[in-house]
Amino acid sequence: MLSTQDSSIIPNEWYNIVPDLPKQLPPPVDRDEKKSSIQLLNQILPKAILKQEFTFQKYTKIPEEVQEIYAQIGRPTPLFRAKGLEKALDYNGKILLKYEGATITGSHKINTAIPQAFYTREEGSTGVVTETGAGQWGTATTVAASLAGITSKIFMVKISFNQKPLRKQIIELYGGEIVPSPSRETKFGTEILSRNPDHPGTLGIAISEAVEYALEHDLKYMLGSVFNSVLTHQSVIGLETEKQLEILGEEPDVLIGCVGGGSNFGGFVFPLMRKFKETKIYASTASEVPKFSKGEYKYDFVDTAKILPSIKMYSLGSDYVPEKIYAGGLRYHGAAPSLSMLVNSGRINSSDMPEDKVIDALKLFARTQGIVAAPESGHAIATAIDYVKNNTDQKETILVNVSGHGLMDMSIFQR
Amino acid sequence: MLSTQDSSIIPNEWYNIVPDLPKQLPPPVDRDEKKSSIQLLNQILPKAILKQEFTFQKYTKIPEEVQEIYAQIGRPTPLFRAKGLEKALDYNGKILLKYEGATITGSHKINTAIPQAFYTREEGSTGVVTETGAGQWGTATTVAASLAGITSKIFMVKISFNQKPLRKQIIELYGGEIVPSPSRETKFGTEILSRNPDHPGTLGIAISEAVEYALEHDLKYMLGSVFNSVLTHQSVIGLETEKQLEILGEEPDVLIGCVGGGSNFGGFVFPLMRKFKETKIYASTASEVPKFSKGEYKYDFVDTAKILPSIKMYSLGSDYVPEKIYAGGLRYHGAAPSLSMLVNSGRINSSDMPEDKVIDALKLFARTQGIVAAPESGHAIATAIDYVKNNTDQKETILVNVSGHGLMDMSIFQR
Amino acid sequence: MKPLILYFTADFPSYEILKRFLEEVDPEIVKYVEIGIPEINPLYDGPTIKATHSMALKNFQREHLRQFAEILIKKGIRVFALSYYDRINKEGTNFIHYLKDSKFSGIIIPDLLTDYSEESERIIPEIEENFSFIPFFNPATPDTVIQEVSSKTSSWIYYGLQPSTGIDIPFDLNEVSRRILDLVANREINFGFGIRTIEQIKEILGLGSSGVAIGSLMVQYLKDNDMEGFRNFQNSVRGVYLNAE
Amino acid sequence: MKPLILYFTADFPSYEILKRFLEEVDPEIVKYVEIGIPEINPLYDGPTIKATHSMALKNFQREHLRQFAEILIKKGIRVFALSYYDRINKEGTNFIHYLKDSKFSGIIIPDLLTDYSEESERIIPEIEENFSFIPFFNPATPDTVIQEVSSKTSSWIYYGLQPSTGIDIPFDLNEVSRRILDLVANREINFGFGIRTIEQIKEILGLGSSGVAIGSLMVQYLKDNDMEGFRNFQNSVRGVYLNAE
Ligand SMILES: Cc1ncc(COP(=O)(O)O)c(C=O)c1O
Ligand SMILES: Cc1ncc(COP(=O)(O)O)c(C=O)c1O
Repeated sequence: MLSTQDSSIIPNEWYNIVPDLPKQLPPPVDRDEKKSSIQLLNQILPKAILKQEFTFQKYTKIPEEVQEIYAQIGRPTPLFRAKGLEKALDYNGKILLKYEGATITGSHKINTAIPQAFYTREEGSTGVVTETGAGQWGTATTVAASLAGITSKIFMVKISFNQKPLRKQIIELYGGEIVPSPSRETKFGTEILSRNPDHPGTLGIAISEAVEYALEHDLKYMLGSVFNSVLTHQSVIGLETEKQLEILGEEPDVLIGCVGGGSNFGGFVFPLMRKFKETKIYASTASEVPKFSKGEYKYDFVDTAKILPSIKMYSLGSDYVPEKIYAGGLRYHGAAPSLSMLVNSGRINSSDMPEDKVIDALKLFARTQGIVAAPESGHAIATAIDYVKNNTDQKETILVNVSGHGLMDMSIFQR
Repeated sequence: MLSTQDSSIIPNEWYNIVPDLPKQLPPPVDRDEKKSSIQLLNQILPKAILKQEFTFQKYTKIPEEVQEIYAQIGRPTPLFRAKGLEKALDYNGKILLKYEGATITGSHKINTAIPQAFYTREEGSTGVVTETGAGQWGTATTVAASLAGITSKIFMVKISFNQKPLRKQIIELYGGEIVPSPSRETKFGTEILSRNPDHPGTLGIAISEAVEYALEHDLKYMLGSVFNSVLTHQSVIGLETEKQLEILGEEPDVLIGCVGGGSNFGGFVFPLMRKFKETKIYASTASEVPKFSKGEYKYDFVDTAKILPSIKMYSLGSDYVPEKIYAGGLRYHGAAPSLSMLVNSGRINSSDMPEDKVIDALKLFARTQGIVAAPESGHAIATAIDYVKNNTDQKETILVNVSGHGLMDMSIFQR
Repeated sequence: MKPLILYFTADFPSYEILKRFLEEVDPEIVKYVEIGIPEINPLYDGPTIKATHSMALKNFQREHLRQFAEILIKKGIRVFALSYYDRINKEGTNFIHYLKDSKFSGIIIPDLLTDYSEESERIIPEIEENFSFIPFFNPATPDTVIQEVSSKTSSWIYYGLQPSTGIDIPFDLNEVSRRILDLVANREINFGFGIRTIEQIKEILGLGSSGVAIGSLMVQYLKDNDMEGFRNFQNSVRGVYLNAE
Repeated sequence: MKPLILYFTADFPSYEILKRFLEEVDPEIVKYVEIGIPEINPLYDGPTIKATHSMALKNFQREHLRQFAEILIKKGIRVFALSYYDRINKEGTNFIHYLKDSKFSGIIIPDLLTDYSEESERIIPEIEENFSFIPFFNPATPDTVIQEVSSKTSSWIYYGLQPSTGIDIPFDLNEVSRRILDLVANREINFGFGIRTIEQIKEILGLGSSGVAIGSLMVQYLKDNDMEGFRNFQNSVRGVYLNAE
């Protein structure tokens, strides 16, 4: 035993919803006839991840070392009752929180970074590469790589890199290498810089650089969200929650989470849908990125750079650029295919939350629960508060996933 | 039950070492014949705290609401085996970590803030006041006050206030009021500003302002460290650890913690000394503030402002100003009386750690354990690493208290 | 003997060459042949097969299908059409009738369950009325869909080992096959999509209850008009099949 | 009747006034009197008593001690000295002998266990040889120290309810007394330090096994030379004591 947290709560298998979906999941496809992006994945992803991505097992054994590292980084994360919030809302039902901010990197991202880094090392690669926007994913990648004993290289969108010096510090402290993108370390970046030396960078450019760098240096590329294998790894959230609900003797009537690419949401909700078939489910998105209410359910590119495959999902178009950036993790134009299908089928409801409501929710949450939640998670909290206000006489049990803490993002409260 | 963390590990009584000390603890005394600082405490502290401070019960029941809030803010904190660090050091023994950084405010400070705020409210006061240097204590105070449903006002040393805008943000987010000190909200501050409008502030001035403000507005003043009641509240750390060791089936040979005022150290070590009578114990301090190795064991003022009582302790003099500030929490000139007595008697060893070793230790720790520890806690880690290097062939079990995370203090790595 | 199934895209690389290849198909080991109807965007085919579609489109004439079928049926080999939903939808029941008249035994529609699952509820029974609908499942097909569609059909089942073919995605044959075999017992299930070596054929046969469908693996012979190579290939497969008995 | 103990600082407010107060002490209810030796820095006394020391220092003459004792002993009241360690240390055994000769029954040294614990190991047995050492414990005294020092002495024990006197620190009498009563059974233990009302005396007596020592509470009468007040005060205490029987 590594820890006295009740590690028996950490699952030993991940859950993949695909075989349990009501309809068949449309697979990732190539849309460029000249080069296959799926073939590309084949070159830059560990075989184990590819396998998980394309051949869907309902349950996949979590390697023992990964289970141990899960324990080391703070799993199981707590499930607790939000008495302070209940009281502030004068709610007679219950609000339960699953808190992914309790992991050492402060969000759920580490749940998938760990197995990806682990498989990379197991298959003999010496390091991983990825891109990062706000920095959460880059941090999780670096920590996972360091814990697996391999190197990590992070291409961070230059404008973010300059705005968030903390991220550079923490990634370097964790032993990672971080480069503002566009950079001169890839042909792609070099070319962009030769045209515009002051280019601020975009996530698309950073992805292109990361992929090129992985190919050139025989490293593996890490997937941060959207992909099914990522949602599968994130299922630890919901699987733990299921056991914890059993311990608490609770059954949720409502499930709420926030959606960027859909990984924390899917990881949380999908395992719970197996048992709690009648729950109401709400996917909370930013009003500025209304992918479900204004997006289209169609095949679209995963990334702005159109390097990765196309998948069938709700999308605002891979060129969509939301105005505001206060919740960086929710800016993504689409959402994971499985989640998109369930929203499309009506099983999962969506809820667009505007910035002011989210800020208010985060403040109330901080004062009543003592937790500074991540702006992304603030959406889930705001949706929960809205739900309570619209259903005051119900005595339901509302279960909310709080995907991360917001200690590194407090500048959003300055306005 | 509030949470599925095993809350049976949270103790229901605090432990006070005073009745178990080898010698009688010299009490706080007045040194000014004209005004009694003890009488002052009487006016600004909740009665329950005064009682704990002056009449020492070995065990004090933790009020049930405080136990509940402990669960809500992340107690029990994890105790886990540092396999990554062991491997990196090639150590055949075991390194166990108690991790106070897992509380929602990121350090042990919240453990005492909660009961102090609770007693304040129970005794009918509407709010608390305190000073803060680096900001950790101010944050803990505000969160505790908000959770207790009372107000909080924090006087923050002006130069720190200006350097650390995050602290202002987080304290306000948590519902506290924060003022740079010297301020115009007290007579004392106003007077200083009238002489020097650009005065950068000192902890002493901030204490004076906080005390004056408490007196003037009939609020309670919160004690951050050094005082025995604070060490008593912090005993939750060691009491939890004791139960966790039992669960793990481990017995420590060595105990290590860092010392600012001594509260995390005492809270961690003292309860464990009851059962593990033969352990070696190391109190880690900053080489820049060598209170045990260069200080004197004598009656000295608790605070630079000489407002609070004098206590018998190791002290570098209440006017001592250390050069560097990279570990703000360890700059205090003295150490809690009980701890000082045990260092003086030779039961507890001291270990001065220089900045470069601490930075190296923090880096190694981040890379092997995935945790960015607080600079203060870095001293304990550095002492542990030193111990391992000097005792490689021993197969001992080394138990280290990691008092906080360092996510808000990463600027120290910039140099 | 267990079923071996060969897949050819109609009129690839040309009407004549394909005809000659079909004449060469060995009825002693090949039980069924699938003929793919060329499409502009054969979404779920991998790059190898995709390339055959774009070449075949130029040559394709519907009438050829009947002729291809004739060649095979004469030898006692059953023939199945593989068509994307779009064409079925456009040509309507007409097309199914044409296939039936041409002695095709059934049809596979690879995108039906994925992209047209509502339509499938109507179409499958329609087809099944007087023809065979061959369910195309893959690891992404949900349990409930596998059970429901299986129960509405009676012919064999095509199980794709991965959602797209022709790409070197790693998978664990054992894992991938276990689910389908557990879900649909006592039914002929043939595995295809992503079989890349003769070795793998052996492995799949070893799993017990199923035959194998091969497509991409033969494209090079067709492209090169390498009849000799094709013959050798059939012989190697025969070897594996005999050993598997 | 349970012991009542009164504390006076020698020569406060003056030699004469104190003498008159001592003559007024009622032997029917007062069992012991403590006489404090004035000090420059009586560290563990609260501000009220501290103030008496600084006034008394000006008047103090060692010879007065003998005279104070005489007055009391005549009435059958035993007298104890209270002195800080510093004086004992400076004057050595001489001082103890002087006290003994003056018919003092014993001595209390409030800072001995706290600040001179090493020295206490030597001094306590020395004093106990031919005099009484009255242990002064308070809630901060460790269990082991209470047990050890108790076993080395035989007279009554002075238990301070808090580490300093004269300051309005809240405490839970029950809690505070329980420990000492449990640790030292069957011994006369008198409580003092911080008794601020007649009500509290009642409470303390209600705890069972102990008398009460009073100091700060009388300072005002001495200061004001208010003999009438002092008499009334003694009578109220007597009332409480009689009720407690
Ligand atoms: C804290 C937090 N929550 C949520 C998200 C959204 O991502 P996903 O929908 O994949 O969980 C992010 C992404 O950066 C995040 O950092
Ligand atoms: C993280 C952390 N550790 C340790 C300390 C030192 O204080 P103490 O010795 O009272 O535990 C501080 C004080 O600010 C702190 O913030």
